[in-house]
Amino acid sequence: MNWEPLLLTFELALTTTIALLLVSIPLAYWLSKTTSRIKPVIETLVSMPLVLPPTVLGFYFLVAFSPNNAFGEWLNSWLGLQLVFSFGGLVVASMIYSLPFMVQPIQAGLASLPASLSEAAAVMGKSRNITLFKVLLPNIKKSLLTGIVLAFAHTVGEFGVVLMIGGNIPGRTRVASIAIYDEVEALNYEAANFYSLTLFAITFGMLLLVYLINGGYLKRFWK
Amino acid sequence: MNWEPLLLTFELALTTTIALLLVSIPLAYWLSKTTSRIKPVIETLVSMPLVLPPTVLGFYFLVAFSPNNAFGEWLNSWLGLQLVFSFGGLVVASMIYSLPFMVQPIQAGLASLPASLSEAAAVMGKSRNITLFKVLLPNIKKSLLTGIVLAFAHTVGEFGVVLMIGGNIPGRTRVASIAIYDEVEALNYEAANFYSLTLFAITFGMLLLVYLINGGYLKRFWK
Amino acid sequence: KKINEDKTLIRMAVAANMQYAIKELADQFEKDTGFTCEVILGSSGKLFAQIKEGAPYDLFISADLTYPEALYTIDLTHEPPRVYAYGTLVLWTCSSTLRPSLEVTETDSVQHIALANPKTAPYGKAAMEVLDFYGLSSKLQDKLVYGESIGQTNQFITSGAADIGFTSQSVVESQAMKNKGKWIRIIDTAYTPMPQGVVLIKRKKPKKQGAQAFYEYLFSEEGKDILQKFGYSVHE
Amino acid sequence: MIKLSYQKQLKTTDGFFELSIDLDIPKGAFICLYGPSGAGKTSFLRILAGLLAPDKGSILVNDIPWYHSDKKIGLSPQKRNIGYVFQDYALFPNMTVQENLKFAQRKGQTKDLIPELMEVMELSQLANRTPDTLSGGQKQRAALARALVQQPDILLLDEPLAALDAQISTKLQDYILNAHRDYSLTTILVSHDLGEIMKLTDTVVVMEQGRITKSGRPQEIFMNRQLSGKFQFTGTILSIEKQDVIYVVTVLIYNTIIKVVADATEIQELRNGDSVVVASKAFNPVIYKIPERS
Amino acid sequence: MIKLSYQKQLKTTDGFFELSIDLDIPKGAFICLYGPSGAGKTSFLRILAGLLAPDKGSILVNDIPWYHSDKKIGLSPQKRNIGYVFQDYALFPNMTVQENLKFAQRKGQTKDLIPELMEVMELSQLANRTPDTLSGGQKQRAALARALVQQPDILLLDEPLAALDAQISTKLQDYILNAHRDYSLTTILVSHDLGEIMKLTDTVVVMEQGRITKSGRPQEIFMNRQLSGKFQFTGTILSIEKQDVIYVVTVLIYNTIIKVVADATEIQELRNGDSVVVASKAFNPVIYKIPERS
Ligand SMILES: Nc1ncnc2c1ncn2[C@@H]1O[C@H](COP(=O)(O)OP(=O)(O)OP(=O)(O)O)[C@@H](O)[C@H]1O
Ligand SMILES: Nc1ncnc2c1ncn2[C@@H]1O[C@H](COP(=O)(O)OP(=O)(O)OP(=O)(O)O)[C@@H](O)[C@H]1O
Ligand SMILES: [Mg+2]
Ligand SMILES: [Mg+2]
Repeated sequence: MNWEPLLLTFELALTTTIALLLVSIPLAYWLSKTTSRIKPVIETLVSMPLVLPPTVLGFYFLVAFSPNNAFGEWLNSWLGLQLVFSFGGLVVASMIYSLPFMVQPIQAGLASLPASLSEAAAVMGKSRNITLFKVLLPNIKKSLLTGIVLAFAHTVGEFGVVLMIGGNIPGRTRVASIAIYDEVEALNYEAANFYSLTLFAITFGMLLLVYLINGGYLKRFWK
Repeated sequence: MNWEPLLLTFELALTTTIALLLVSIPLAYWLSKTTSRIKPVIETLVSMPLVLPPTVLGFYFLVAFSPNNAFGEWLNSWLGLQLVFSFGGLVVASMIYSLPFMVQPIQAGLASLPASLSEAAAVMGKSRNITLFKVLLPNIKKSLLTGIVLAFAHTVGEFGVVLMIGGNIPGRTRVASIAIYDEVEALNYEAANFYSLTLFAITFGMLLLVYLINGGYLKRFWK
Repeated sequence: KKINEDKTLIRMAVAANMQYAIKELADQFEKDTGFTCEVILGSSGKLFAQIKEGAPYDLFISADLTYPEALYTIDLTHEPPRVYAYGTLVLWTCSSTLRPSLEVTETDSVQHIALANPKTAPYGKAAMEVLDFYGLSSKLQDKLVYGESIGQTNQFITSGAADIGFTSQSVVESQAMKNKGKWIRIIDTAYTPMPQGVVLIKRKKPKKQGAQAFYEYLFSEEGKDILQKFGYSVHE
Repeated sequence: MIKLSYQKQLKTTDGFFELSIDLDIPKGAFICLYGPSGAGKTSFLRILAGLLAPDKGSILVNDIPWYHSDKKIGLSPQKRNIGYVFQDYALFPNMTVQENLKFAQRKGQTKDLIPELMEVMELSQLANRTPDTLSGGQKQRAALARALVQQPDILLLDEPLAALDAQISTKLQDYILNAHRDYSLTTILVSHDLGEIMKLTDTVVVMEQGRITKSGRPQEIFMNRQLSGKFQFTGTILSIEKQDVIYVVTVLIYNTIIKVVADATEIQELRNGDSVVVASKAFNPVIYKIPERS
Repeated sequence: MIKLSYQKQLKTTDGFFELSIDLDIPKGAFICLYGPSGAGKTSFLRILAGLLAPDKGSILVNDIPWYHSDKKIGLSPQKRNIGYVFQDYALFPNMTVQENLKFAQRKGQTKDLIPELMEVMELSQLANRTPDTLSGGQKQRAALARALVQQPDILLLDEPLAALDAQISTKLQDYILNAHRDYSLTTILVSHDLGEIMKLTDTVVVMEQGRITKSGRPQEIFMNRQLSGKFQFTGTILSIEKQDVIYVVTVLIYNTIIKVVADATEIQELRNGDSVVVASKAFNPVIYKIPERS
C-alpha cells in the first residue's frame, strides 16, 4: 500500500478548500447583497463549471494553461506559474471546478439572515468586514459547513480534471482517485478496493468528526 | 451535429433532479429536525458519494447492479429492474451521486428558519406535511434553488458514473458529456468544442432564466 | 514539490491496453540497465492531448498509429512512429454458464456484449469489423455496450454486467486475469491488423539516454518475447 | 376545565430555570398571566400548547389527559385546537396577510370569520401585503386575527397589544372580549398593562421565577398594591407656574393632566419630574356614564 | 440640531406609501414619535439612521449634510454614531448578552459602560446567555443596553419598553432619562404609552400616514385630547355592591381602584365593565411629594 496518493489527495483537498473559502466568502457576500443587474449572470457563471464533464473541462484547462498558449505563456513568464502538470495547477483547476459548491450554500445562508442584523452592526459603526466576520458568518455556520464539506469531499473525489491537467505523475499529481482508477483499469480490484476503503474510511472519519462537533455532541470535550 | 445526446442529457438531468427532490426533501427535513444520535452518521453518509472518484463509484454500482450479483439479480427478478446499461440505472446512479448537493442546502435552509414558524402551523392543527410544503419550503426558496441548480448542473456534467454503468449506448445512455469526451479522444476537437459550446449555451440559458425569475427580474412577465 | 528530474528516470506514457506487458517490460529493463521507469497509463487520446500541451513524458507507447502519427505531424517527435507490435482480439466471458463463441452472442443467454468504443479505441474498431465480417452487426446492434477504453470494456466483462465481450489478448493472458473466465481468439483475417506504434517525444531538455535505450529494448529479442507472451504479434 | 400540575427544567448556560405549576383553570375563564420578565409566562403558554413537554406531571383538559408523564401521554399541538399569538408574531413570510389567515382556517370549519376579522382588525387595506412590508403594529394585528380564525377552544395571547396605540388597542380589547364570550373560549393572556388586565380578565395569576405566587380576581391582586379605595393618585410634575401669589402645578396622572394650586411653602420641595401623590381633602365624587362608541 | 426635509416613497404590493417629513430637532431634545400603527414611525427612524435612503430632500445634523439628494451625499450608518433599539431587538444570535454589548463598544471609547449597564438593566444574571434562551422582556433589556454602550450622539428607540412590566419599565425610564441628560443625547422615542411619553419627552411629534400632523409639548398635544384641567378621570366599573340602602361602585382608573358611593337611581344605567367618568364636585386637592426611591 502506497500512502503517497492519499496524502497528496488530502493536501490538495485541504489547500483547495481553504483557498476556495477565501475566494467564495467575498463573492457570496457580494451576491447576497447586490441589487446589480448582472447578478443573475454571475450566479449562472458560478454554476457553469458543473455543467461540462470534468475531463472536458480539464481538457480546456489544459489548453488554456499550456505554455504553448498565450494565457499559459503569460502566467508562466510573468508570474512564474506553471499550471499544467503541477500541484498549483491542480489547486487552481479544483477551485474553479468546486466553486459552486462553496459559493451557493454560503450565498443562500447569508440571504436568509434577517436584514436587521447587518443594520444593527452598521449603526454601531462596524465596517462591512467586521460585520461579515463577526456577525454574519458565525450565524450561518450550517451553510458554511455545507460549503466546506461539499467542496472538500468533491475535491477528494475529483478525478477527470485532475487526470487531465495533472498528468498522473507520482508524488506530484497522482492523487488517490487516480491511483484507484488505475488499479481498477488494471483489473487489480483488490488493490482498488483497499485504496477505496481507506479513502472512504479516512474521509468518513473526518466528516463524522466535523458533524459531531457541529451537532454539539462533543461539547463536553470541546468547550 | 447529433442532437440525441443533448436531449438525453437534459432528460436524464431533469428526471434525476425531480426524483432527487422527492427523496431529499423528506431526508433533509428529518435531518433538520431530529435529535437522534445517529444524525451525524447519516449526515456523513450523505456526503460520502462525493468522496470516491465517479468512475470508481460507477464501478461499484456496476458490480452491485450486475445481474451476476445477488442484489442485481434480486432487482431484476423481483422488480423487473435492470439497472446496468439502461436509462433507469443512470437515473439511480446519478441520484446517489448527486444526493449531497440536494440534501445539504435544503437541510441548511430548513435549519435556519425560526422554530416559531413550524410551531405556529402546528398549533393551527396543520400536519407536518402541510407545514413542510406550505410553510417551510416556500420560505427556503433560495436554498431549494441552490440544491436544484447544483444537482441539475452536476448531472448534466456527470461523466464517470454514467460512462461506467451506462455503456455508451447511442439513444439510450450516450449522454452529451460522453459524446464530447469521445470527440476529444478521437481528436475531433472542433466537434467537441461545438458540443461543449452548445451544452454550455443551453445550460447557461436555462440557469440564467432560473436566476432571473428567482431574482424577481422577470416579475412583469411572470406574475 | 521538487520535480524528480533525475537523468536515470524514464517517464513513459502508455496506452491502457499495454498495461500488463509494460509492467514486465519495464521490470526487466530496470533490472538489466539500472534505469528507473515511471509508467503513466491513460487512454491514447488523453495522453496525446497532454503531450501536445507539454506533458513531461519521454516516450509514448500507443495502442495504435493514429496518435503517434498525429504527434509526428505537429513535430513533437524525433522520428515517425515505429510499430512495436500488433494487437490480437479475443472474445471473453466471465459467466460460468457460457462458452465463448460468436454463435452464442446471438442467443438469449447473452444480453449485453461489451466492446471498446469503435470511434476511439482500435480494439473497438476491430471488434466491429469482426461483427461485420460474420454479418452479425445489425442483429446484435441492441446488445452492444461500449467502454470508453479497453480497460473499461474489461470491467464490463469481469463484473458480469456484460455477459461477453471483445478485448485484447494481453488482458486475458495477464497475471491478474489468467484463470478468470473463458476466452477464444478471433481469427486474424476477420479484422484488419492493429499496429501499435511508439515514438520518442521531443522535449526542450536534451534527449534522455534511458528513453532511447528503452525504445530500442522494445524491438530487441527480449522485448519481443515478452510482447509475444502477452499475446501480441510482433511480425512485421 | 384545565388542570395543570407539572414540573419543567429549562437548561440555560448558567444553570437551570425551573418551572413548577399547579393550577386549575375553569372552562370559559379569562386568565391573565402577570409577572416580571423571565418569570416563565411564555414557557407556561408553550407547555399548554404542546410546543414544550414538561418533565413530569400532567395536563388534563376536560378530564382528557393532554400530557401525562406516568401514562406516557403527550398530545401533539395539532390535536389541541389552540389559538396562539406569539410574542414574535410568527407570521408566515411567504404568505400575504390574507393567505396567513386563510391558512389558519381548519378544514370543515363552517363559518368563515376572515372577512369579519379583517374588518375589525383594520387589515382590509393590508390584505395583499406580505409580513416583511408591515409595521410592527400591523404585524401584531395580523397575528391576532390569525389566531382567532380557527375558532379555537383555548386562546393564548402573549402580549398581543403591546405594539399598538391606545385607540386601536381599545378596539381590539373589545373584540377579544367579544370573541371570548361569543365562542365561549378559555383565554389566557400575558400582559403587563393593568388597564387591559382589569378590563379583560377575571383571574390574575402572578408568576415569579417559574412559580405561581398569587392568584385571584384582578381587584384582589392589585388592590393591595395600589393606593386602594381613596381618591388619590400618583403622578409626575410637568410644570410649576407662578400666577400672582399662588403657584399652579401641572401634574400628569397616567395620561390625564390636572392642575393643582399650591402656595409658596408647598412648592419649595417640588421640582419638575418629581413623583407626587395628589389626593382630595373633601372629596365627593360623582359618576357619569360615557355613551358607547358606535 | 437636526434638520429633516425629505420625501420617500415605499413601494407596497398595493400602491405606494409616501413619507414626507419636515422637522427640526434641537440638539439635546427628547422627542416622541407618536401615531397609529403604520404611520411611518419606524421608517422615520430608519431614514435618520441611514438604513433607508430618502428619494429626495436633505438631512442636516449640526449643519453637516448626512443626506442631500442634490449634492448626492449619503453618509453611511457607520459614520452617524447613532444608537438604535430595533423593534425586533436584532440581538446577534451568535453572541451572549455580554458579547453583544462588548461588540457595540466603539474603538477608542474611554469609559466602559458595560458593567454599569448590565447592573441597571438587571442583565448580570443573563450575561452568558445567548439571545435564543431569553424571554421577550430580557431581549428588550439587552437591546436597550447595547444601544447605550456606544455612547451615541443620537439615540433612537423603537418601542423599547413595550414588553416590560411596570416595575422594570419605570426603572429603565429613569435610566434612559439619566443617560439622555448625562451624555447630552438627542433622543427620539417611538411609544404609545402616554405616561412614558409625558415622563420622558419634551416634544411630541404626531405622525399620520407618513406626515407630521402636529407637534408640540406633550401637554399641548395631549391636553386637548384629555379631559383637561379638571380633576376628573375616565375609568371602568369593576363591581357594584349593595350596602344597606346605598351602592358602592368600584371603578378602575388606570391601575388605581377607587370606590364611589351612588344611590339607586344613579346606579340604574350602570353595569360592570361600563366606561364612566369620575369627577369631583367640590374638589380641593393637596399634593405630597413621594420620597425618592433608593
Ligand atoms: N429555549 C430556552 N432555553 C433555555 N432557557 C430559556 C428558553 N426560553 C426561555 N428560557 C428562560 O426561561 C425563563 C422563562 O422564560 P419565559 O420566556 O417563559 O419568560 P416570560 O415570563 O415570558 O418573560 P417576558 O415577559 O420577558 O417575555 C427565562 O429565564 C428565560 O431566559
Ligand atoms: N420594507 C417595506 N416595504 C414596503 N412597505 C413598507 C416596508 N416597511 C414598512 N412599510 C409600510 O410603510 C408604512 C409605515 O411603516 P412603519 O414601519 O414606518 O410604521 P410604524 O409607524 O413604525 O408602525 P408600528 O407602530 O405599527 O410599528 C406601513 O404602511 C408599512 O406597511
Ligand atoms: Mg415572554
Ligand atoms: Mg414601527
